[in-house]
Formats: sequence, structure tokens, C-alpha cells
Amino acid sequence: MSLPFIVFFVCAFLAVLGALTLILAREPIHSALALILVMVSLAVLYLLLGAEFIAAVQVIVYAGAIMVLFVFVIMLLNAGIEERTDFSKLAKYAGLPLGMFLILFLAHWMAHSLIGQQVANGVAGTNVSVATRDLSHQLFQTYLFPFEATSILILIAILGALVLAKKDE
Amino acid sequence: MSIVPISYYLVLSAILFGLGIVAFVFKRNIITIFMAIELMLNAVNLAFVAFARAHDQLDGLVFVFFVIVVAAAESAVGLAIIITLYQNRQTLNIERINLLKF
Amino acid sequence: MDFVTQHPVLVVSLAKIVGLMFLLMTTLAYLSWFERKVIAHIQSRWGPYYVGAHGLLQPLADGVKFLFKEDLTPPGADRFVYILAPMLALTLAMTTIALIPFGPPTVQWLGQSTLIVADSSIGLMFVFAITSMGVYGVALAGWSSNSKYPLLGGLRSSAQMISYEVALTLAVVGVVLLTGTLNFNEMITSQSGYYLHFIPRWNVVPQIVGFLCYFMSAIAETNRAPFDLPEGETELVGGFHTEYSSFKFAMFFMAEYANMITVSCLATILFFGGWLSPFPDSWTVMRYLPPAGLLALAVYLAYDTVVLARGIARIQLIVVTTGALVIGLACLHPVVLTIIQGPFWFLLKVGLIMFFYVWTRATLPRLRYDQLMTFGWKFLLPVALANLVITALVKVWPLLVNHG
Amino acid sequence: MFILDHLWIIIALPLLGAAINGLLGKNFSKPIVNSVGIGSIALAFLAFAELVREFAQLPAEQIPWVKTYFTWITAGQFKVDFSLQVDQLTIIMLGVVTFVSLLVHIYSTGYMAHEEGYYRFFSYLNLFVFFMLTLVLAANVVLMFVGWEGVGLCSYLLVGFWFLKQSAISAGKKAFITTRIGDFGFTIGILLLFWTFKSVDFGVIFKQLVSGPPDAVVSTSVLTTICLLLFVGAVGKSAQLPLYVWLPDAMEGPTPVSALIHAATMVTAGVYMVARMNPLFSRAPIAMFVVALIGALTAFYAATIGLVQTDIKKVLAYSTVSQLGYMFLGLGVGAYASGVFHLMTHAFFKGLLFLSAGSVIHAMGGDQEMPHMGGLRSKIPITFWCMFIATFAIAGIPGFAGFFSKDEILEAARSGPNANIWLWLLGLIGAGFTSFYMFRLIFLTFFGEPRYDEHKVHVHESPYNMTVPLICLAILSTVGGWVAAPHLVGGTDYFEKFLHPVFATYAPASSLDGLKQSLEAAGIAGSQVSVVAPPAEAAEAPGMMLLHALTGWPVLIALAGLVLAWWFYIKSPQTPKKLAESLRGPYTLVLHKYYVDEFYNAVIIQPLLWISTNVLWHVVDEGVIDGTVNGVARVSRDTGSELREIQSGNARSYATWVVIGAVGVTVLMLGLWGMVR
Repeated sequence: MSLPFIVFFVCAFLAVLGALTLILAREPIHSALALILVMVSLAVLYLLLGAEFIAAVQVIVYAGAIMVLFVFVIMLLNAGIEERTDFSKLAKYAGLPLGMFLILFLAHWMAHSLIGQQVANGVAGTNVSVATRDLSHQLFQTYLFPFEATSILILIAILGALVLAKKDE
Repeated sequence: MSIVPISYYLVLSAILFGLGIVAFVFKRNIITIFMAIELMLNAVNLAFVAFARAHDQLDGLVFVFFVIVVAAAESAVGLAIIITLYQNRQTLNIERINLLKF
Repeated sequence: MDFVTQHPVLVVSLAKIVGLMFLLMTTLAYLSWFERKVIAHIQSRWGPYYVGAHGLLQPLADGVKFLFKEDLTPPGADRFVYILAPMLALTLAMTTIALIPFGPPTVQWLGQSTLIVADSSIGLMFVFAITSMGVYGVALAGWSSNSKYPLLGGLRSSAQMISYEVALTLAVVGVVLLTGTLNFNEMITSQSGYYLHFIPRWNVVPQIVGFLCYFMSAIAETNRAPFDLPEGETELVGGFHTEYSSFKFAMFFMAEYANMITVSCLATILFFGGWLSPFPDSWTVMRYLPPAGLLALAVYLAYDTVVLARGIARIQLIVVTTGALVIGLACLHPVVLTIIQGPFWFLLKVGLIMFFYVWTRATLPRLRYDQLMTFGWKFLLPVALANLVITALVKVWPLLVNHG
Repeated sequence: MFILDHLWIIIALPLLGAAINGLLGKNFSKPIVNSVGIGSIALAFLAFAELVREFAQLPAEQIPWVKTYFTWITAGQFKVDFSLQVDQLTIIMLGVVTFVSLLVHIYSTGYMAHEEGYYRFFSYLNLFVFFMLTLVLAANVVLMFVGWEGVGLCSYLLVGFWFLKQSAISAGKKAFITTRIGDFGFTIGILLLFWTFKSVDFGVIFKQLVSGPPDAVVSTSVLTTICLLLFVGAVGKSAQLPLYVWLPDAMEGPTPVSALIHAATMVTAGVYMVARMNPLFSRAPIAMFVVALIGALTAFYAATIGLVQTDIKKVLAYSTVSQLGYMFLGLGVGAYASGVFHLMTHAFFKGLLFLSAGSVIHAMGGDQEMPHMGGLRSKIPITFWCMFIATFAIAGIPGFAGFFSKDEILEAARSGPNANIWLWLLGLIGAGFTSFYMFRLIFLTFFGEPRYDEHKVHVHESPYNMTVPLICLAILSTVGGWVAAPHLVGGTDYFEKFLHPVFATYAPASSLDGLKQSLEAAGIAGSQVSVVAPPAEAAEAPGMMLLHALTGWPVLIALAGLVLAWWFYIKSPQTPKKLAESLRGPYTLVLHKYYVDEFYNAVIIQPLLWISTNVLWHVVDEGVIDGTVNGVARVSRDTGSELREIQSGNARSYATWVVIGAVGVTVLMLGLWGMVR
């Protein structure tokens, strides 16, 4: 049992735990915290896979910005305990089995797919990690247009959010 | 240095994705449903990174980057919508917001 | 056990972490003393005086007081989050120290560079990642206390932190452009060299605007005066930690100081050449500055010991004096001398910036909230952006010229 | 060689004019409309003149000159270029079209001066010219067909120009539909042509024809079928039996239109087409005979109707039909050149007749009934003289254009290649009738006592912009025929000599006709050797020949018609009435145009209407089609009303549906198909 395995299993456990908590918690803020936990542990897994930059971005943007937004909204609307209504019989009876089936099926397939058999020497550390410089080359040369497109998308999103949230006089 | 098979990561991402779907179906609070979506996105990102590592290509990481950006935009707008929705309906329970029907 | 031998990293890192924790804790404790002293003297007072010589034992007393106060939780508070918030705050605040290099990576032990815990290739990003998480401590604290002042304080401070984080990052990006790396050590080494053989080639010279932006937004980021709206006593009592008492409150307190240290370290690294000595190596005399300073301190303390004749204080003074003397003498040993150079200069610079912090707090009045926001969004952000753009232009100018 | 290289300019100019007038003309003042309309045609005419100059310098082996601009259609083997061609025949047609249309444009500025939609009229006219030129210049059948249909369209638009008049509308429709029947045959002919020769280019087809002995390339029966089908198109377009009925009604249109389209140019398109296709027809004797027969019959038949018409334009219309018949007779008996010659002269004098008639109507304030006229000679002298000359020309009085052409045709029918005495007889009697009814028209209109109310109608001569074209045409109607004059004294017929290569180059080897000798000419790459077949009297002295020609049957019978008309309508005006009384049966029959319209109405139109109403409309459309559509709609509506229950408005259900879909897709892709491994 070597270090990467330990790190992996700890983080995986935390991630799954967070996901379950997200489902089971009735207090929205708890769900938010659980999701943050998931994200952080995923970030660690990225480190393990040698994607340092992505890990950092994951924490900064997801945990640091998006989830803060969520927490804010929860505080603002001060969303209380979730009421467990069951108007949708379909969701009540079909949802869980389907979800479970999907989980098991996907997991099984992933475990036995060819690509899955490939092995990664994924350990956090500069030696095997992706050079951020190469990533930036990809981002600003190969994928320059999508990058610009996303930036425009962000701008539009900001405007949209402003317009929506603005108190209409 | 010892190694973790890619399939482990894939299985984990599959599980997280499935849990996200379950949450998506089972939560009643719109905000939480939103979080479920974010969870699914994260699972997909994990798969992306794992594949990128498996093929030693950076494209996967770039994809993750884009996914994150789009997720940011989407959550910004979505939350704004939720706020206005709440101001109009005084509820966050998605089952009580069912005017759009036949 | 073989597991440990398999991973020497663990051993070294563990050792470093423990040591660093110890140092950090004491520093945090004595920072309060430092701050009070400085402000007092600025306001022509004595400050802490009675508990030990120069009130040197004041922090100890405070700690004891915190420990023995009643730890109460407000009714209807969300216990889990209520407890989680201060932990989160302190942990995150202290984690960043792990990424800070106190000395050149050449100083090594077991093949690991000793004076840094985690030398990441993108250390800066990680620092920002962790600090960005810092918001939760405040926000959750405010929310979980189930009371309106903390909630408002929490919302305010988190809003403030988020808005100033943008300016902070933008201000730093200029430096990143200049040095072309995210790794701290590389950044520092890229600042080595001198203008005119004696003015150090630090980033603060070309990036003066960036530095000012950084420093102001850093003050706001750490919720310090004049931007300490969250604990604006006059309007919302104590801000987000109103409802917190005893050790949880202490945690927030320490977290604040830890954050101050972090941003000061960052400032040192980014703008003031980190552990680089301000003097050219040719001035060999300067290598003896650390021991000299310590010995001078020892002499002064000894004089004190003689003058102030009291029980506890004297014993304490003797201890401190001998400590300073021993360390000072040890520093004369060449090996230690080389090792000590980096940390000495680094800590000196950090200390000076901390002094700046305190100084500003003692000097400037508090802003109004709207002024704060206006300042952040409408002044700092544009200036930082302009600085960034100009830096980028200067950076690519040669390319533009060459490629027509 | 500017124009030769840029033939498109000639057809582009009228199109441009049409576009400008049609799109912007609404806001133009009359002068601008005039300058655009006339200017474009005048430029086209100048271009034509330049073309003639360059064409004259063209070495013989480069004729026909074909210019391909771009490929228009390609569908597998079927390839149509936008290519234009110029040869002698084209030159003649171009000259006629551009010149006459120019005059008509000028005339219209006067005639249409007070009409609504002035600009519309001119843009239509320009459009017509564009299509007509396309038809003439086309180097392949399909492009020709484009022009063919285009002129049909313009004819429809112009006949129905006064679209508030019910009669005008129905006349336009009648013209369009009747010609459409012919075009149907034409289309099939084109398809068969392509199917046979694997090409639609004239050049290619004709070369294939001469590539081997007849029947070797393509069997005569097929050829005959093609020719007959094409001829059906010609019959429709050129108003021959039995599809002539539209032309008289088309007189509802403005008179300039009648002059340009229904006398000079469009109706002659059929003649041009047959002439253009002469290599095919020459190899299909039966088709040739059919053409000749139809032509002769039409010539005679239409003339008989013309005898009793009282509407001045109707008379002219029937005379047009009969003259076209003569042209076809000429083509049919193998005297292509004579047919085209008559086409040209006819364009002049019939255009003149119509324009003069228009002038008369103008003077009479819109009244077209001859019984209301009379004694106009002194009132409108210019019109009178012009019309008089034109009448001499059409009646075949020696010295005038019509004389030469008609004489040649009848000559060919009597003694020419594949001559037929009966056809000649028909033509001859028709000629007699022609001169009779034409002089009847003259006498009724211009001589005798005025039969109109002096106080109501203020007869006045037309303005110059109307009379000048008349004069031009009058001159041409007089001298237009003299190019053929030497023929009478055994000399060369310059017209035929000019056209000779067109009809000689691809003439069949085996044909026993007068073009036999011209085969050698063809052998010398169409070098223009005169090969007028000197008939029997070639032996005689020129003087005798001239005498023969001047005292030939046509002349005598024409004079007879003149005298008869004079007797009937000047000497004793009551005779016609008596005559009508005595043989009432034939008279009424003819007066009602042999009840052909009624016959068509009863035999074709009514049944068609009945079927359309009771079968197609009530059963097929309402029952089947609407039923299907409504049924589909009902089914979808019902299913929708059932399915919409699913849309509960509960987002969680939707989410579940999404999940179901996701599961389905996943299972399919990964489990069943195993797409990703």
C-alpha cells in the first residue's frame, strides 16, 4: 500500500461521502459544504494525476467563487429546511432504481473498459506533472477561438445576471 | 513510485456522476438541484483529467478548463434566475413551481 | 516503519511542518503584543507593560484567559457549522505558510530543500486557491451564529473579500508576467541583480503601481483597518465573530494575523525579492548582520536586566538574553551563517511590512461601506487592469517590433 | 470582332431596359420611360448593325458563329450551355425583330400616351424583345425554348394589358393556354431530340445528320415523329389550324402589341423554328408534306373567314393567320428561303397594316367597326397612303414586297421541289380572297360616305411619332421585296443567295429537290454559290419570264379580287347584302368563324370543366387530399391531447424522464452496441 493509493482512497472516500451528504442533508448550506468537500478532494485527485494547474483552478473557481455564490444565495434567500414533498410519483418510485442502475452500470463498464486498464503513474509532484506552460500553449494557440468565445460567454452571463437580479423600478 | 490505475478514477467519476443524477432527481430545493448539476460536471471533469493523463494529451485539461468557465457562467445566470423566481413565488421547492404545464 | 523509509519526503515534511507550526503559533501570539506595543507608542502610550518585562508575557496571559473563558453557543445556531467556521478560517490561513520559501532551495537536507515545506511549480496559484477558500470561514461564521449582526458582518466581509480578491489577483499578475513563472523560488531568483550595482533589481521598482494596488487590496482582503468594516464596532458590534467567545474567537484572531503574515510574505516574495539580501555579495561584511543584530539585542537586554530589578521579570529577561546570546554566537558558525542569511532577510522584510500594517491601522480612519466598495471596484480594479495591460505591452513590445 | 465576341450585349440591352422600367419606372416621368425603353432597343439595333458589319468580314467556314458563355444545366449526360449563335438566318431575324420593335416602340409613345401603366407597357415590350432575341440567337433547342416560352409569357401579359377588361383577361388566358398545348408537343419533341441525338445543340445534331447516309444515323420514322412534334409547337405559336383560335382574340391587346407580337415577330417564331430545323425536316418528307398541307389549309381557311369580318383588327388578324399559312406552305414545299423571305416582307407590311389600323382606331376614338367608318381618305391622308401601300403589298400587286415573296412561295408550290398542285390551288384561291378582303377593308374604311357621327367623332391625323414609323414601314413594304427582283428575269435572288448556306450546308444527300446542286456548294464549306433551281421557263428569254411573272396566276387573281372588292363596296354597295341574303347558310357559317370556338367549347372545354369540377375538385381534392391532411392533423391533435398529460409541470418528473433517456442511451451505446471499448 503506497502513498498514492492512500491519498487516492482517502480523497475518493471523502468525495463519495460529500456526494452522499449532498443528497441526504436537508439543510441547503450543509449540501453546499458537502459539495465543497467533493470539489476540494477532487482537486487533490487532480494533483495526484499531475494536473496541478487544473487543481488550482478547480479550487479557485469552483470552491472559491461558484460555491461562494451558492452560499451567498442560500444566505440571502435564507433557504430553510427542505420540505420533502412527493408530488411526482414517477420520481419517487423510478428515480432511485434508475440512478442506482446507472451508477452500477457505468462503474462496471468503466472498470472493465480497455481505456480503464491503462495505468497512470499519477503522483503529485513536479516531475510527472503537466507543465503549465504547455497547457497555456494549448489554451492560447490551439484553442484560442474557443477561449475567446468562452470569455464572451462570461461577459454575457455577467450582463444577464445583472439584468435578472436587478430590482425592476 | 507506485501507480494508481486510471480505471479507479473512472469508476469514481462514474459513481459521483450517478450520485449527481440521483441528487438531481431527489432534491426539491432548486439551489440544491443546481448543486447536483455542478456535481455531475465535476465528475465529468475528473473523467476528462483521467483520460488526459491516460493518453498523455493536454486537450482533456483544456476541456476541463472550458467546462469550469461555462459552469461559472451558468451558475451566475442560474442563481440570478433563482433569486427572481423566489421573489415571485416565495418558495424554492421545485414541486411547488409547476405553472408551466398543459 | 518501512513505509516511512520508502517515503523520506514524509519525514522531512513532517519535521518541517511541526517546526513551522511551533514558530507560527508563537509568532501569532506575539504579533498581538507587537501590534499593541506599536500602536501604543504611536499614540504615545506604553502599551502592555506589567505582565513580564515589556509585557512580554502578555500573550501568554491572553492565551490562558481565552482557554478558561466559557465557550458558549448561541441558541438556534447551527452547531456543526458554528464550530466548523473558525477551524476552517484558522486552518486555511495557516496552510498557506507551507508554500512560502524562507530561504534559497540550495539549503537542503535528505535531498529536500529545507526552508520550504511544499515547493510547488505553481505556488502562487495555490496560495490564491487557499486564500479564496478563506471567505467561507467568515461567511459561515456569520450565518451559523443565527443572529443578525454577525450575518450582516459576515455578508459584508465576504462581499468585501470577494471584490478585493479580484484587484489583488490582477495586481499580482503583472509580476507574474514579468517573471514568467508561478514558482516562488524562481520568482525570487529572477529578482536577483542590481541596478547601478547597489539598487536591488526587485519587482517593486517596475511594478510600483502593482505593489500599491496589491498592498491596499491586501489590507482589505485581511479585513484590516482602514478597511475593517466587518468588525466595525460602531455599527455592528464585532462583525461576523460577535457571537464567538473564548478559543473560537481566538482562532479567528489568529487566523487574521496568519492572513496578515501570508499577504506580507507574498508581498515580500513578489515585490521585495524574498530571501534575497539587499546588498551585493561583494559586501561580505553584510553577511555578519544577523549575528551582529542578535548580539546587539543581547547586549541591550542585558542592560535591561541590570536596570529593571524585579523577580519574575528578571528571570525571564535572563532567559531571553542568554537565548539571544547563544543564537547570536551560533550564527557566527559559517554553516549556520549561510543557512541563516535567507530567513533573516526574509523575516526582516516581512516584519517591516507587518509594521506598515500596524502603522496604517494606527493612522487612518475607517471608510464607509459604500466608499469601500466604490474604491475597490471603481479605482483599484481599473488601475490594476491598466497596470496589467501596460506590463503586457512592455513585455511583448520587442516581439511586436521584430515581427513588424 | 467586339459584338461577335459579346453577343450577350444584344439580348442584355432590352433586358436591362425592361428591368429599369419595370422596377423603377413607377416614379419615372414619361420622357425617362421613353428614353429607357426606346434607347435600349435603339442600342440593340445599333449593336445589330455593328454585328452585320463584323459578320460580313467573317470567313465562310466560321459560320455559324457559336459563342458559349457558361454551362447552364448539367444533369449527367444532359448538358445545356448558355451559347448564342449567328448565321445568315439569325441575321435576318435579328434585323426584323430589332427594327420593327424599334418602330413599334416609337409608335407606342404616341399610341399609348394616355394609358395607365405606361412604364409597365414599355417594360413588357422590352422584356418581349429580350425573349425574342434569345429565341433567335439561341444555339441550342433548350435555350430557344426559353425564349419561346418567354415570348409567350410577354404575349399573355400584353394581351391582358388592360387587365380590367374581362375580355382582355380571357383573351390573354386563351392565348397562353392554346399555345401551351403546342408547347407541350414542342417539349416532347425536344426530349425526343435529346434522346435521339444525345445533345440539344443545333450544330451537334446537324453534324450527326450529315455524318452518314439518311436512315443510317436515325430512322426516318423517328425523325418524322420529332419533326411533327416540333411542328405542333410551331402550330400553336404561329396560330395554324387547328390552334389558330387564340390569335383573333389576342386583338384585345393594344394595337402596337398586335403589330409587334401578333403580326411581325412572335407568331413567326414557329416559322423561324421550322426553318432553323430544316435539316431535320428535309429528311422527313411526310412531316414536310404535313407542314405544307397545314399551311395551305390555314392560308385558305383563314382567308375565307377574313372575307366577312367587320372588325378591322379581326380582319387583319385572320389575314395574319393566312399569311403565316403561306409561310408554312413555302417551308413545306422545301422553299425555306421563300418562307423566310415572306416572313420578312410580311413583318413589314403586316406591321404597317396594324399600325395604320391603330392609327385609324386612334382617329376614330377607339371604334374598330368598319361599318362605322368610311370616307376617311381625306381626313387622315398619311395613314391612308401607308395602309394603301401595305394593302398592295399583301395583296401581291406587282412591285410591292408581298408580290415577290408570295409569288416565290406559290411558284415553289407549283413547280418547285416536292410541289403539289392542290396545295398550290389552295394557296392561289387564298391569295384571291386575301386581296379581296384587304381591298374591302380599304374601301370600307377610307372610301364612300362617312358612316359615323361627325359631331361625336372628331377624326384627326395621328401625331408624328406615330406617322413616322408608318412611313418607314411603307417604304420598306415597297422596296423590301426588290432584293428578289432579278429572280424574275432569271437573275439571282439575292435574298436566297444570302440565306443559301443555312439551308444548303446540311441538306440531305438523297433529296431530289432544287437544293441538289447546292450540295456541292455545301461540299465547298458552304461557299455561297447561287443555286437557284432554274425551272422549266429558264430556257425562255428574260423578257418573257418577266411577262409570265407579271401575268402569272397570282397577279391575275389578285387583280380579280381588287376589282371584285371595288364592285362590291364602291360600285354597288348593296350587292354584298343581297349576296348574303341569297346564300345565308355559308355566310352565317363563315361569319361565325365556322363555329370553331363553339365547337372547341363544346368538345373540349365543357367536358374538361365538368371533370375538374365533379372529379378533381369534389372527389380528389376535397375527398382525398383534404381528407388526408385533416386526418393527419386530427390524429396528431388527439395523440397530443393524450400525451400532454405527461407534462405535469413537475420538474422532478422531467428530470426522471431525462434520467430514463440517459439510461437508455447508455445501455444502448455501451451495453448493446458496445460502441466504446
